Amino acid sequence: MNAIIALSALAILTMFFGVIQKKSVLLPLILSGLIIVFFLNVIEWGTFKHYYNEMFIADNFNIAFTAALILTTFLVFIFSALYYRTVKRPLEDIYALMLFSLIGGITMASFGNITMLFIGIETLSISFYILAGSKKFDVASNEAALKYFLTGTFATGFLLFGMALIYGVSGSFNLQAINSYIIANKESIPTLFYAGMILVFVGMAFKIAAVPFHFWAPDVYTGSPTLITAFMSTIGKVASIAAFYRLISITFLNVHDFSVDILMLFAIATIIVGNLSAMTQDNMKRMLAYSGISNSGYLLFAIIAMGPKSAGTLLYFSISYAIATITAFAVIMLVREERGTFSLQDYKGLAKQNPVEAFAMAVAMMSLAGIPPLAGFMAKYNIFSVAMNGGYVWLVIVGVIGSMISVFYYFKPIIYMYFHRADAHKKIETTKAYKIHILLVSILLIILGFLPGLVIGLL
Amino acid sequence: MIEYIWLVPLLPLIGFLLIAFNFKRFQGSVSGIIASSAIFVSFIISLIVFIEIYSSKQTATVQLFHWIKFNKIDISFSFLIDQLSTLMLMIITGVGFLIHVYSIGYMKGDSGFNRFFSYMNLFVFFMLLLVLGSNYLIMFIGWEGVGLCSYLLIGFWFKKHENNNAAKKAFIMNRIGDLGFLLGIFMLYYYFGTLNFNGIFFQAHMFTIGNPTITIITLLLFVGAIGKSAQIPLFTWLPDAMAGPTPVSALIHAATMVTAGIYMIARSNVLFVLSPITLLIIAIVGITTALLAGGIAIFQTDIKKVLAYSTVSQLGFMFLALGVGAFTGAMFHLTTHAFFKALLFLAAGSVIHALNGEQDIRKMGGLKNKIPITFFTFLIGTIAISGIPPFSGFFSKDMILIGAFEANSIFWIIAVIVSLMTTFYMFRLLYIVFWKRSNKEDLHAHESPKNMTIPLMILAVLSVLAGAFGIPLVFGGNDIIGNFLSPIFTESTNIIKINAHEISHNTELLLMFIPVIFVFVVVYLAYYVYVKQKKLPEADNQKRPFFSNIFFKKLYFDEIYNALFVKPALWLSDFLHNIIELKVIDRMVNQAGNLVVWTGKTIRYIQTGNVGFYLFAMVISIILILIFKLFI
Amino acid sequence: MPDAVQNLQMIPLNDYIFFCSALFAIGIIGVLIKRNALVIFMSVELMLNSANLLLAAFSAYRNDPAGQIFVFFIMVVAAAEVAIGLALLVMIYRSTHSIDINALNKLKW
Amino acid sequence: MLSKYIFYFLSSVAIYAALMVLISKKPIHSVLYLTLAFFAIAGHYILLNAQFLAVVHIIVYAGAIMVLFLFTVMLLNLNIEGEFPKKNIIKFAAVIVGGLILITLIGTFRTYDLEIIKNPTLNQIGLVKNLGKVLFKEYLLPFELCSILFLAAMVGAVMLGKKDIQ
Repeated sequence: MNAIIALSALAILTMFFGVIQKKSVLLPLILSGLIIVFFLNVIEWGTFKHYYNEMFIADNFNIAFTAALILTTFLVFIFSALYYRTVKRPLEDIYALMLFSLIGGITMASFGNITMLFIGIETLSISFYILAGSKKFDVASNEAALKYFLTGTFATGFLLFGMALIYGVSGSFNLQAINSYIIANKESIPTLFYAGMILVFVGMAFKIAAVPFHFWAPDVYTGSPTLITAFMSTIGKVASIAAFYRLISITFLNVHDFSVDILMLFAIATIIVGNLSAMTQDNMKRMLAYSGISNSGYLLFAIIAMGPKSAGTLLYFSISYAIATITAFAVIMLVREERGTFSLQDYKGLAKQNPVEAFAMAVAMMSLAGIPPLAGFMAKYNIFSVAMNGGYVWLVIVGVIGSMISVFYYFKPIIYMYFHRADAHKKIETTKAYKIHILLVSILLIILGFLPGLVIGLL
Repeated sequence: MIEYIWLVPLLPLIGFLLIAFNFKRFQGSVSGIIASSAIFVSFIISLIVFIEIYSSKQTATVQLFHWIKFNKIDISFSFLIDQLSTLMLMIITGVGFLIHVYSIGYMKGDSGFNRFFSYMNLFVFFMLLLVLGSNYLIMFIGWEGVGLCSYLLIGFWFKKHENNNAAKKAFIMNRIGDLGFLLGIFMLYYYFGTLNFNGIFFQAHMFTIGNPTITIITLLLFVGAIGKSAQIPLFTWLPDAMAGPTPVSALIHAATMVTAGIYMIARSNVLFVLSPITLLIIAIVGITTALLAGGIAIFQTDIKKVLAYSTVSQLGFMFLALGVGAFTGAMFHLTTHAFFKALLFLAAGSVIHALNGEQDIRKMGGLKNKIPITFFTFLIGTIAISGIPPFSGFFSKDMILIGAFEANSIFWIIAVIVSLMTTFYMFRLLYIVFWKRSNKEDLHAHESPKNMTIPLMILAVLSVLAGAFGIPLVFGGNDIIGNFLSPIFTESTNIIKINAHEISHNTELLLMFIPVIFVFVVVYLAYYVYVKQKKLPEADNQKRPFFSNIFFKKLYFDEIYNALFVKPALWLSDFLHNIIELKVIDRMVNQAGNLVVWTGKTIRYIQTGNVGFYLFAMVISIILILIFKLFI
Repeated sequence: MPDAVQNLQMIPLNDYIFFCSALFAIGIIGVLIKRNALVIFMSVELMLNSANLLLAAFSAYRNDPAGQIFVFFIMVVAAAEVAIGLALLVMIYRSTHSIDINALNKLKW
Repeated sequence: MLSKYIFYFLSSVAIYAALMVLISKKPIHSVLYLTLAFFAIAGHYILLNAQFLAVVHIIVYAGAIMVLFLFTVMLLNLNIEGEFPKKNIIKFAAVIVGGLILITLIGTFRTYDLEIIKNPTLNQIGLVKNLGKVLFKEYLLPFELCSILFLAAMVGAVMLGKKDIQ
């Protein structure tokens, strides 16, 4: 709770920073602010409080996911220095919006009441709509923003209608109260309630970009400014999956038999469509967008299985996915800036000219592909074993096939970087700080691969 | 010393990192020396550990750190040191070291010198991880790692397109096997709740013989072994893998990596003996592979291809041994094979080196006196692989033949035939390459440098002497290797032996000498055909007799795979480049049926870019879900 | 309005649900049928309003204020969404001079 | 009885207006019909004795949102642009799909036993006083978070609206 208050203060401070017009001060301010917020958040570990009539539940799940979200945002902010290095103005508006959406994300990880879920989703989404369109002179960015907005509000409509139906039947917005309603009337729950559940699931599936509600994601991720894409595809996904998990684990656990079919449909379709579509992409950004979609499918495994280790595995998978994605996007930003496009062709011979960047990219790709002993492998392995323990063998088989397909496209950039001759490309000049940052992040990814027990054991 | 075992894999890893990070800085043979000395130190440590284990007959598990731990699952990063793994350690580090030294000479002047040694060290690291791991997960990591290194090394000269294709082929075929292995591991975890060797083998006693679960698990594991050890139907990648530098062929595709499958099954012997069906399948696959690959080898004209098919054939032999329960025989043959096949490959490399890269045996001949050391060592290797006593190959093959006879005499007959085939193609190769032919002008050849010939000589000595470890009781030997490995295999052998008939010493002697007589006949036959008659293999485009053509074309395996698997798979991967390589896709479209094309296209173009369509798709999905969940 | 309160009993809740569903469906049809982004926004507003009315009806019949509070929040969010949506629309219009959603076709496949 | 008639009257008006939003060719007509629909819905709120909501609804929707829409239409001069017609088949499909949604929803409601909740007698909850108590006691946190949401929207609208220096 303290974290969210401090973060709001930080965001408002950032927002008013445009007055001072000092670019060099703003980013360090935000970064140190985020560190403080991180600690304020972690301090509450193990206290299990809830605030304001169970609106906000500060359990370990919330704190862990909040920490993951703050960490991810921190990484994105580190690389924002590179992305916006040519911009003169302090960019207080974009930064403030990113912080506002982080607040939305944290709310989604901690809600105890459907009202809070709705407000959280909307805070996150509205900030994202704007951020997607923040490159105003770029037609692609504009298109991405409007597409996101149109599909997003439409999905909100369904979500709200579903919430209304759930409220109508159960008579409350409180997650626990709905749960006790379900327990009390297990045999006589009207169909109306199930319809509401389906509509809410649809809304959540839209937010995590699960097939068949993924259509917005490739276009929006491709069109948005690269830094924002990195931000949206990590924060948005992690926060939404946390919210989804919370919703199901607290409220709908007793009707899980009903939800499982739908969730399995989402997961299987997501893995198949996401991976197959990514295979044929030449545009790195778009490829990663599909990669993000397919990863949603794996994340859903934890929710489907709902075993004792689901939450921890979900956390570990989210962190490893987020770090790998941000690393990849950090390199993509650089290459795009120097070589003009997102095409794979631009990565030819990168290993020769920019070994550090190529190394980071290779680590990120291999982690996403699930090559041992990187974090991505441990994450996939654990999430498969959670599903296996739940008895969902077919799901695991689909997952394994999907991740084998994924090796093809994740290795494409590696092959281009390491085994192709650079045609006319010159070495990309970067700052030392950037090199250190990206190396640190990729090493973090490697270290994380050896600590899955630690992270999973948290929850 | 056992507690320092972690140094053994760590040193090659350090070597790899050292070279990889000083890629541009190292000049000359610095990286080669670093890599070789890393392996050498590993070898010394392994040797000490080996002696400790040998004398104390103890096994140990060295735990490094907890790796994955949550309530039920506890997978630690630990090494299992027992007879089996130390034997493998000796082979990997020993042969690996010699090959590293050899490579310093062989790769001299190559632009990728540093890259080569970094890959080699990485490979040794993963291989050591594979044999040392105390659970299936670490084994799988090593398994994947050696696959990756093999891929990198086959495609080492990646500027040549065919090399890339060979690398891709190896990668894909291995992935197919890996899928089986991985599913096997999942099932093991599911049924046993652990992945530790000790834990699983302990629990395995609770299963009865012929339990379907165990059968499925072992079959899945065997699929993994098929991929890695190049057995039917996944063997075609190995001959193509000869596109890499020759030391790589020696190290990976003869001595170490391909034996991973054998090792894995030998390691899991407790599981495999519980499933007679699997064992029978293994034996049949092994013997069939041995027979077919032997047949193909007779008609090959590329020196390395002959050796490659020979490797496939010998691996088939080892699988036969595993299938009939002669685990010791398999491991013994693995050891001797590692020596003489590495020797043969390195000698072949020396020939190729001497002739500046020529690999076609029809263009060779009369090298006997020009490169005497190479010739002599090659001769020893040939004799050893042919199974002529008292060279090592004789003893190891004999052990397998006896085992086969005990199980089923048909296996024995086919195995003898395969063994004779081996003799024939090896001597054919020897005669064609080294004996002089009058109708040809002299070739210019030069002996290789010392750092290449010395490893050859050491390996030659080993090829001669290694048999001493397995002199059977009939000869008054004491079966050192059998005793050494007995703690691992005794239980399983007992289960197998229940329904095998014991054979008397006289029969055993008879079984040994019948093949030997035939071997000498075949040696003479080869001499008659290729030296007296100076027969040469036909040129590629010449018409051959039907039978020999089939074998020359490798039984059309490649063509069949092309039609069945490779084409669709290639289509899939080329589809990735559809914009870049329009030509390819055009060709594929015609071949791979319209239905598949339609599916692929739909998946991608479903993202039409039209918001209206997206919204429609969403609503229709919602309606479908509502209807299916609530009304049906 | 005490009369209204008492007369509420005469209107079955079912009628409210039907009416809201109809309104919701009309909103969906509007979103699907139109190419003009502005009219699509309006249709989305219709959908949100049907959800609002449904909540209010449930709230009244249950005698529980939470539903009406939720409606209040939805209105707040809807206002913010419309403001953003229209700002985006104006931005797009500046660069492409069209608010036809079929013109958004640069990003695909 | 009267309220029943009022209910059906308001419902018909709302549905008619909603349909006209779709049918109208000119955006400005759509906006005006939408306003009509909103007023009808406000009537429903009053009928439900949710006076506070009715007032807020009028203020927010008719007063703010509709003005924004009108403003945009005027600003961009969209009215002259006219309509971009979709193909008839798509229109047809859209109507079918919408109809299906309606049928599916009604199908699910049909089985709902409404007798469980029928206690709208003592209905004072819709008054400002009661709602205010609930809002500022139980729902204080979402209320405060709404301000964050508004700040985000405000910053965004300013950012999107202003001319960039770049």
